[in-house]
Amino acid sequence: MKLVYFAWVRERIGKPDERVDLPAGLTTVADLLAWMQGRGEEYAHAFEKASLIRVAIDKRHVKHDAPLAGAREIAFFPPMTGG
Amino acid sequence: MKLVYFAWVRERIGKPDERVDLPAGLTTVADLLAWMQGRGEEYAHAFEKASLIRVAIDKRHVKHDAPLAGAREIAFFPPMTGG
Amino acid sequence: MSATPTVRVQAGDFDPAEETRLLTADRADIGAVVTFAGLCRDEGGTLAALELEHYPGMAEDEMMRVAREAAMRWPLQGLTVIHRYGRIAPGENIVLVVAASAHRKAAFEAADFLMDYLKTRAPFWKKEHRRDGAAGDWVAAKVADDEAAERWGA
Amino acid sequence: MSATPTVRVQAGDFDPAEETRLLTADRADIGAVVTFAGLCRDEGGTLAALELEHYPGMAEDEMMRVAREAAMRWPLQGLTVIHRYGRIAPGENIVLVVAASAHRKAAFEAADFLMDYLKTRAPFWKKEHRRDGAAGDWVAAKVADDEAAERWGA
Repeated sequence: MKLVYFAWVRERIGKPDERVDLPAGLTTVADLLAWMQGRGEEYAHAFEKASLIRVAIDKRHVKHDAPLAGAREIAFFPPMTGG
Repeated sequence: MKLVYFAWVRERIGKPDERVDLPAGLTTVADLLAWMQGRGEEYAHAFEKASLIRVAIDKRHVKHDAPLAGAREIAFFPPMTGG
Repeated sequence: MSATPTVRVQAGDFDPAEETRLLTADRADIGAVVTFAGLCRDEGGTLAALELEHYPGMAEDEMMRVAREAAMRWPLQGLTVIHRYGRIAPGENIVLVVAASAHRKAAFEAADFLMDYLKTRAPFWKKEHRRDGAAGDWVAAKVADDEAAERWGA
Repeated sequence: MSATPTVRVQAGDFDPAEETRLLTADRADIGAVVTFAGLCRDEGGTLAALELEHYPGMAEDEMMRVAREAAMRWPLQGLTVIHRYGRIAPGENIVLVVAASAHRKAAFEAADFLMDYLKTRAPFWKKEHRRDGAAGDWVAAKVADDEAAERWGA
């Protein structure tokens, strides 16, 4: 699975993207966010307020209860500030 | 008193402006509109629906109950369609 | 305190880009510029031109009154309002509003407000010249325009 | 049926006048053009520049989704949306919306709607670079922006 990070999520994790083998048993975005928090200090920092993190699957916004099935690229980022 | 006309009010009366001595006893714009209706066929036509006619005194919009006292130039015109 | 508005009534065309440049040049405190340009439509090919009649003096005064009202209601760094008169062909500009503000909503609302009020308060009248040569008519005012102006509760 | 929107994400500047000309040239069925330009403010002289990060691919897709939604809701003859990324200095352009319609209200509302939705849905993030050299911060999203988007009830 390709994971992509933007803005302060990227800065806290220290890389813009990575390839990761997700463990079996992760069903929803919320499951994935909880798993990410446990991947080390930098991830714990990036995902400390998981409810704030926005997620896109294959470049479309999804909610935290969305299923992960079929995803190829999952992006994590703060609320957007464009415009 | 200088009277000024615009758009179809001007076309119906047949002139853009005129100087008129107003008779004594006209107190409000409504009084003036009623008097204008009686000044001949073209005026009767221009002012046949007096409630539609907008009035400006000295280049400021006024309502039909506004007093005439002190006016130097009174304009009559249809609802505006600029913009 | 908002900037003093610029108001012009003119026969000739205007250039929205130049009017915008005049408001924004050499400053960095503007976050949003909304421009509204009103153009003459050909009404499905039936219209040869619009003839815009206006009340000289009162047109400028009324536009300035409305512009000052907008500048009091919203924090604006710049506000320009231009209205043309005379014969205007389809595709040509009729009216321009440029509103500049630190904030997006102020610029949008001020421009929207100005157009609503210009329609109902600025002394201009449009006559249609038809392409088929038949006698054109004066454009009728729309009740919707009065209602649109009323929503600002002035 | 509205026109197909034009959407661009680019590092370089844009020209609102040229984008407007592209929408309005050689046609006479447009009655109203509303443009919104969002500019970088210097925040009282404290800001050296904004750094705009974006999610390539998704930024374009999301802007096109929002633009198509606007084109479905309002009768538009043309709609252009451009968003820059990279380093942007105070006074420079960030974002442009041009909405052209036969009718004034459609052009205003479509442009306003687009900006509300771009702010909450387009994947861009602003980081401030301060003039005093201190570490700049990521701009925080405003609750007001979410509320502004929600008023369109999508």
